[in-house]
Amino acid sequence: MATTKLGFIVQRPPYKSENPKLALTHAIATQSVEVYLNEGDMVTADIAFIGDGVLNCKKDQKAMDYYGLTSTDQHIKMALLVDINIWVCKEDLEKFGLSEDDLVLDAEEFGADMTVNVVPYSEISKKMEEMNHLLFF
Amino acid sequence: MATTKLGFIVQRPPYKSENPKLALTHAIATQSVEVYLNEGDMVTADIAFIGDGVLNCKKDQKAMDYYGLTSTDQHIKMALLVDINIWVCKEDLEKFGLSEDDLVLDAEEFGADMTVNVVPYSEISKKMEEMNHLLFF
Amino acid sequence: MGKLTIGCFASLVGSLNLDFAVKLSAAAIEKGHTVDLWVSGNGTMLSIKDQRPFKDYSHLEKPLKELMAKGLTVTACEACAEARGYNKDVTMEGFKRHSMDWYLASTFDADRVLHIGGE
Amino acid sequence: MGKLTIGCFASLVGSLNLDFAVKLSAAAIEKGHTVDLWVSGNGTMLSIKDQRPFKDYSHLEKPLKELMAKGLTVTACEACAEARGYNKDVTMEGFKRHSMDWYLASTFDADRVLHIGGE
Amino acid sequence: MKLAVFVSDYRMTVDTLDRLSPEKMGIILVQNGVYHATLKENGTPSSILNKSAEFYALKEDLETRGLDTSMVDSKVKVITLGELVDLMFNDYEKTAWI
Amino acid sequence: MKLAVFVSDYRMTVDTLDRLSPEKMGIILVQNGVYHATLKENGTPSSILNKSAEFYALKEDLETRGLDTSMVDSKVKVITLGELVDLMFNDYEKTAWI
Repeated sequence: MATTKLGFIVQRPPYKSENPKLALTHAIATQSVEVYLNEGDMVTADIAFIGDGVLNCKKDQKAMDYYGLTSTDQHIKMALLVDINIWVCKEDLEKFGLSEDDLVLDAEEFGADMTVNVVPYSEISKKMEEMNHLLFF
Repeated sequence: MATTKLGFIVQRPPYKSENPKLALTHAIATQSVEVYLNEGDMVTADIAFIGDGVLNCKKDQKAMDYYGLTSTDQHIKMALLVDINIWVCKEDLEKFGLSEDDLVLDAEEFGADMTVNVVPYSEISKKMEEMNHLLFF
Repeated sequence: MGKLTIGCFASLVGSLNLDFAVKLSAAAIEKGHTVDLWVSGNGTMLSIKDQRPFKDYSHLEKPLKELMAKGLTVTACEACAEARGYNKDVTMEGFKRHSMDWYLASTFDADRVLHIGGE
Repeated sequence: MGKLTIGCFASLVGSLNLDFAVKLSAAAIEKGHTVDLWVSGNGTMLSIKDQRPFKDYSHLEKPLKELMAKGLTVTACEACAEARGYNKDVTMEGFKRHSMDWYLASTFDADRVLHIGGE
Repeated sequence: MKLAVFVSDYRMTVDTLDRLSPEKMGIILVQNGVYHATLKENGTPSSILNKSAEFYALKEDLETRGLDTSMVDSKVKVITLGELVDLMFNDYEKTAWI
Repeated sequence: MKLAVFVSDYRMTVDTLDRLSPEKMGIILVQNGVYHATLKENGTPSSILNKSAEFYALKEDLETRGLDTSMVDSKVKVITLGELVDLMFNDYEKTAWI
């Protein structure tokens, strides 16, 4: 009975590289990881958005309307729905003049309990220490 | 009887994106462009290396030894062999502390008459004005 | 009305460069212009048939076919495709494959050339 | 001896990220370690068979097959591959295809994980 | 030379834009380039907007990223793809995608 | 945390490296990251070399780019892929490819 904790750090903006999307899709895949593991063993993935990565969390993205693509804010809602921990760096948001009001914060409409957490970088840094492995996107 | 002049500007270093390689391979393809054109019509491609793009011109690259890939300096020699004009920005070389001695300058061993020309940016800028179309790599 | 030649080197999924190239082609055709679209490097990924349409990934097969029906000429660099294992068998119907000289020749009488060479 | 899990998202040609991943796998196997290699996104391009070996493009089919014979496990993200039209038919023999959970599961007992997620 | 420069990134790895000095320049912000039209870092707008040029940003690329046209700097004109085609053919002669 | 940070670009679009502060850090210069070990701009070495870290550069990536080991900054140790594997397993616990 063991848990391997993965920390996903998203440092790039959306729609330029596939990185932020792949961070979300891979994190969501923790839902089905048990099929490969022994009873009681687990792999978890928490996601932190830092630097330009915080731009992924902007609400009201219209990628579906214009490009036929699930927008990244909708993807974040799906991650909340499967209970992924999501942190957004407070200092980076403030640097861009953005506030919590500008972000996707919850997925209440889908019945998700989890919310996006805006936290100081020091807290993200502490989480990174606690993880078994780090994956930078 | 007309000539369309293309200016290729390589602004990125080698081996990170395919851009510099594709600039060279596309320029070399001017050799066979006549098959699509009327008698006497022509398309030419001149190449300028600016910014980090000048790093493509470093001599003694060993990409073949380590990656099984034609190295970019060898590729530049092939371009000289088919009489492509090649300019390298003098100010950018100097910024990096590089001199002509550090560069691939000719392809004498293959019998090429053309040489790589190190010129001030102002000259590259003037050439850009003369071109019908610009393609940035 | 003029002729626009677009070259694009980016992969199908990721940067949206190919999406942009296809949408700009559509807008130009809509305005009555002629458009040649050249894909080279990772851009040759656009030429593969039977891309499975997922909502998480760009899928351009459908809009591309519609544009080809409206007169868009689209050509992939043959060597770039073959180097990636994209053989003739997996190429979309109507998608041409030529050497790089095709792109250069297309610029000969183009009024405008947009070369999307970014990363 | 330990286990190394490598994930790589880059395309076959361009950044040399996949070349690096394959070469690092070789060096680790040489040292007696176990290596799992996961390719996702454009990295799934590595899984296509019959890549034509040109000297102007990375071609990793041969070194990869040698490493697979020495015990390398290499797996492509199935959805990422399908979205690009890389179907089972064009997949190299011995190259596995799974959902993304395979990668996560591989990290469970990995001593080291190197996730090559750059552009 | 009348040059239409396409900027598709927010963080650029090339400094080409700083060197270009055509007689007339239009800077077309597309894809992640549209962040230059809207984001301020520590209160300062993107330095790109200090260039001597006409500025355009693609409406659909702004909205794709959740950026409202009300956030766009007053120097920048928001355009559609159709308007972009007209600009390319009528107002500029050459293009540069950097 | 003992962290091995892989730097594979010369121009970086992320500032993550400036924020990382593990107890022990190794910076592994691979691919175009090796330019940090050799290039000076206007006489100044790369600012990456001012970080508090151990520095390594991959020999084959230097030579691929025509960079002689004699050009490498004295702070940087030139290593092979085999030595890199040993470093990853013996000297560091986690990795970051930024």
